[in-house]
Amino acid sequence: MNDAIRNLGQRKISRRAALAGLGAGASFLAMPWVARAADDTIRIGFPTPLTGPYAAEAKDQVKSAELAIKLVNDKGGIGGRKVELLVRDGKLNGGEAATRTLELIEKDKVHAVVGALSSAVQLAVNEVTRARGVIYISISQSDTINEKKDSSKYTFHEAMNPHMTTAAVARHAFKKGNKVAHLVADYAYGHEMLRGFKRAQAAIGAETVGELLHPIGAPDYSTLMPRLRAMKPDILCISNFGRDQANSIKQAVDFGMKQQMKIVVPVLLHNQRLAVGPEVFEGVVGGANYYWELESKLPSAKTFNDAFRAANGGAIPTDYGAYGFTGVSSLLLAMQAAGGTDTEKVVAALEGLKYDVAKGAQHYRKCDHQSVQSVLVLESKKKADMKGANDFFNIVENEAPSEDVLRSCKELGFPA
Amino acid sequence: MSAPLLAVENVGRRFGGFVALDGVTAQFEPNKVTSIIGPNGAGKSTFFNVLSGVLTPSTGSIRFKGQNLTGTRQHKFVHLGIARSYQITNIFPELSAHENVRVAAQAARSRYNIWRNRSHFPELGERADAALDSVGLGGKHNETAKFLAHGQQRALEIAIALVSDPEVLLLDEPTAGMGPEETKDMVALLEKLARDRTILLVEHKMKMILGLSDRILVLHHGRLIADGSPRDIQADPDVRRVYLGQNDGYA
Amino acid sequence: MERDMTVKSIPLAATSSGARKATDLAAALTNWRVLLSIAALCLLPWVLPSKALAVNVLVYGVLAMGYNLLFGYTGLLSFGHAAFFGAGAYVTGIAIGQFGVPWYGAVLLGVIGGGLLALAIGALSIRTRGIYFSMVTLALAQLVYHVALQASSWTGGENGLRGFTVAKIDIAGFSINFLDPVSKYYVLMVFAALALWFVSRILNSPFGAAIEAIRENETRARTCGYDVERTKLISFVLSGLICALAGTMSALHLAFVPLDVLHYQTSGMIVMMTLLGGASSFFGPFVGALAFLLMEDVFSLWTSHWQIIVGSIFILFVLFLPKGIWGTFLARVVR
Amino acid sequence: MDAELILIQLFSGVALGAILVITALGLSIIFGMLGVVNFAHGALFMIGAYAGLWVASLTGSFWWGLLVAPIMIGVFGMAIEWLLVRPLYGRSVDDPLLLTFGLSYVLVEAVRIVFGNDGIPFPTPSQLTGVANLGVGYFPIYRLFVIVVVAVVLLLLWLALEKTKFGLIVRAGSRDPTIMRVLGVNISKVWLLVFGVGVGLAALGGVLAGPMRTVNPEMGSLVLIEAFVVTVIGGLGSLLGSVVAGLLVGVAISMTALFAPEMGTIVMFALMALVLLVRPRGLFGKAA
Repeated sequence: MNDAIRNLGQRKISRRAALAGLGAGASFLAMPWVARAADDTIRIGFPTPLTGPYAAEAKDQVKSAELAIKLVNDKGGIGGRKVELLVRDGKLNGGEAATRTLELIEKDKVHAVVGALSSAVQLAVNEVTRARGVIYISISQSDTINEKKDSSKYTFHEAMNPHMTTAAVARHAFKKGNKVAHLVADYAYGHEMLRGFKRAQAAIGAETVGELLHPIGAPDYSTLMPRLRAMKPDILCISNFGRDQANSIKQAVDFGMKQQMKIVVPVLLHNQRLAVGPEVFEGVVGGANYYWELESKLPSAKTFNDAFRAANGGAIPTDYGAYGFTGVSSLLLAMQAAGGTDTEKVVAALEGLKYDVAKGAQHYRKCDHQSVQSVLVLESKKKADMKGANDFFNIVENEAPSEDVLRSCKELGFPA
Repeated sequence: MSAPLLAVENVGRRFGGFVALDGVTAQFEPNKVTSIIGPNGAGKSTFFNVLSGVLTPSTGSIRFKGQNLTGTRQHKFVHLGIARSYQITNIFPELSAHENVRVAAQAARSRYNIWRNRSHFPELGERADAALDSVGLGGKHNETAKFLAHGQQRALEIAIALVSDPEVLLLDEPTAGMGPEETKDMVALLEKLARDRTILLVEHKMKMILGLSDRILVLHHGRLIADGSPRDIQADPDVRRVYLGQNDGYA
Repeated sequence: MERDMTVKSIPLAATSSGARKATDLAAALTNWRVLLSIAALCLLPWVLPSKALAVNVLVYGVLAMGYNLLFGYTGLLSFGHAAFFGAGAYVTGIAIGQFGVPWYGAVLLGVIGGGLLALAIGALSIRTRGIYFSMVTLALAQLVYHVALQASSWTGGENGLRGFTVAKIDIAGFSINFLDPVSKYYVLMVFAALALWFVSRILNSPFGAAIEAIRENETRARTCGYDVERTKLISFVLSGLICALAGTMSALHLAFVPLDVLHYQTSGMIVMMTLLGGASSFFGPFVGALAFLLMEDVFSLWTSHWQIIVGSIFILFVLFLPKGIWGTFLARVVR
Repeated sequence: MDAELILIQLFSGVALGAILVITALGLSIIFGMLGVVNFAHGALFMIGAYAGLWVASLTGSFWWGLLVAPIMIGVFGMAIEWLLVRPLYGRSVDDPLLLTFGLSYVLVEAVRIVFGNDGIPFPTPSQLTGVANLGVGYFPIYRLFVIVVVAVVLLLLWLALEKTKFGLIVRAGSRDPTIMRVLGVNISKVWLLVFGVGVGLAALGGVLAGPMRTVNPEMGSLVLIEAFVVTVIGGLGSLLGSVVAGLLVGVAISMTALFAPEMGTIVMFALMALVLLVRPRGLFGKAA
């Protein structure tokens, strides 16, 4: 099974390899029918969207999650028990991911679930795990999962949330008196980012000159550009994700906006920068959970990068890839502290855990189980300044972890 | 002359700039066979389509038993008592012969009923059987329609039209594509039907028309150019000119 | 008059060799189709790799069966049936989560909601013919998708609808643990059985004969006195009701309604399942749902490019096996 | 809201409309002639963009990509017609639709296998970068170029249909294919060519869209829906309809952007529903 998943991890599968896979298919065909033998292996379910537009991110997540498992197994596992990662394709669809999670719990009897990339899939997985009292560590960026309504004793959020990201980016990019225009994807995640930016603006004293919502998944932003330009902002904040980010930044640049204003995004995505190229992204500022260059300052990042390079032929871990590592590592550390897989004990251990596995000190806040962590602010490099194929960004800020940048427990609906 | 069962008054139909039917006026009495003839493109099919509700006339009106049918939706015609067959075989190919006719019979009632079984209405099945028998398909009830011979399919189509027990039967070239044997059977069937029904017939086989018809209408370029008994029509100079000029040849 | 000359001679005798007579086995399969189907579905959770997959086969089987009523039996290729599936799921979820309606009430509301949506979309699209109908249903269903995306205070928008987990079901003094996969399967199985019975009921009825007639020959059906538009609309709504039931089952099963249920790719998946199993066969849709979900499960375990395999298989079916798995089985083996 | 903004907005709408027209045209031509709804239209649009990028990177020139890729993919389209669609003529009209639906899955996944899941940068050709001042506002030069290309393609298409023997055959054939057979025209060759042209137009749309949008395997999925909406509004099979409807939808979206830009996608479907209510066969559709 793990071999199969490692195959998935390779970027490209040649047709010949796929055909060879077909030949070996008989054994795989039989796989799902084989009842899992009752052994003492610790099983961690890992739903992630291997199919669809975020497959590259998902594969990075799988690689670094497997690395976390390997490092623990190399040291003898947890209390002598081997750990196994069960990767399932959630296909970027909440229904699929929920089904796969049900299978992981009901059939594979996993001890915990880590994963998800999109906000919707994370919430779908959470709906399944919390009803069944299974630990779930989400690695999808979202504010929603922090709120009382969607929280549970068993739900932890290892990824950053838009609130903390936008706060860090705004503190770096906004000055008092700046005029800010917002282009926002019209869905929960977009609105969460907008809310974060506007709060930070209020504290800094930057003024909003206008906000335009766009339909999610829109391929064309040309009809919005004249209005954005007419607002005459100093800063254009583009709060959307993935392909939308790539398309909207590209078209803003085409319309000559970058000459007039600075472009700021909540999260600067490694794979979108790759897809659109350095010319378009040049000078764009945004947040990130992880950037490999951190290794020059941080020993834990160096250790993580080196291990990742060793396991993946010299490749570097990306932003979303790192979530796979930090998310799974935090769970494994807690299991180690709890001396096994007893859910209540592991939950208690997670709540008390302090860890630094890749990006500095982290811990889970008590009320909403949000991982308090550092936030990087990056600026995309000019092509001429790039020192290597992966040298995309300058780290312009590394905001230290602090509960103060989070929404208060009271605001989220938890008793103070 | 008895009261007309069906009357068309100044009926016309145009398609864009093309006038397919131009001010036709005629009355049809009960239990008579009337044939409509004319060269290809004379407007016979359009006339039939207007009479059976497939097309709404652009001008004029249709009255059936005193009721104005102009603008009435097509599916209602059969419930009122006007049924038709088509020139190109028009049946339900995957259904059995029996089901072809039964489903037609059922249209008169229980069209939207989902709470009963089809078999709950045995009289529909009996009527279908009777209609099949009357067109000479007695032994073919369970045959799938598409596997029937051509002549049998034509007969089946008439059974489908017949099962609604219509007062007026519009038959569009019932012998189209038939060999002489099949045609003979069909003529016999039509003679039987003509006893108690009003039949309008479009045909090309002139001998058959002359033998069957009580009356003949001749259409040319969408106009009614002659209307009379077979004898009158054969003598009509206009009709002769239309046909002889084209050398279509009477059978 | 030239016509008589151009026609080739046609053999008088019927080609009775081609005629197909129902064998006893085929007749038995038809007469007992509801009970046989239920029996087959009862065994499902014990032969499939997981219970969750078995529940999905139930859900998508009912969905494809509802769709088949329109596609297979009425002959209308709708590409917008995700709308009714989604409507059933959303209404059920909203009724439970936001209004505290008990589960049985929510199921009823979900089915009614899907039916009303089918009435609206059907009334608009039935007016169009042929290929046009497919495209119009597709576009109207996409409209529903975007409306659901915008109405996020009701639907949860892109995040999906959640917060309506049904943990136990109380019937006549019994309390069933709905989180237990086996109990859940057999509770949902009751809905599937109802749907099976209902569809069989429709197919046996005079109305079932009417829609078959329309599929076979719309012009002839109209000439026979059928109000074709109205019959199609009723069929569209009945089909929508069953698809909405599948939606409510899905909502109860996953305790989550993803926005994707409304996307046109869900509609496409329904079409694929129906065609794979065999359109216009009674049990075909379940076979199709099973085949599709198994393929997806198995292929996606060993390549993330499973869609190229599923797509190719679908193309081969369209080209060479248009009757689908079950339809071909019935035609070749049983006959 | 000043007049200047409304004017530039109107212009943006027309420009967007031009893109919608080019994406819908291929779909409309194939349907008008063959009665086939090509569900793989969006996938072929996407493949066109990749092919354009590939040719451009081989030759180092965008212009070769713009010229060669549509022809290349057009020939590929002919292969699809010959191998997959042709066996389905004479069967249900639904079958080619279902087949091309399956094909769209295969094509998208094939591109993912060959080029990866990530997008690929498609730089704007250097001659066409920058913005032009239109007096009422600024507009990218490349987008102005796209409008010109669309206009030229429409003109060529019109000339080909109205002034050539082939065009005559196509127009007559779309009305009544049996007449063509009676006249001894080899209709299957005509269909092959028309399918190729339709697919080539989809690919051309993809190449043109490449420098405006990111090139990725999913870029065709929304395009397919947009093309459907435009052809349904315009009337299936009517080229004039596609042009008018494309511009109409473009302007509707840009006008919506003045007060509720988030409704940009919904307005497209709402417009379609409205047209269907008033005229079920579309603005320029032929009567059934």
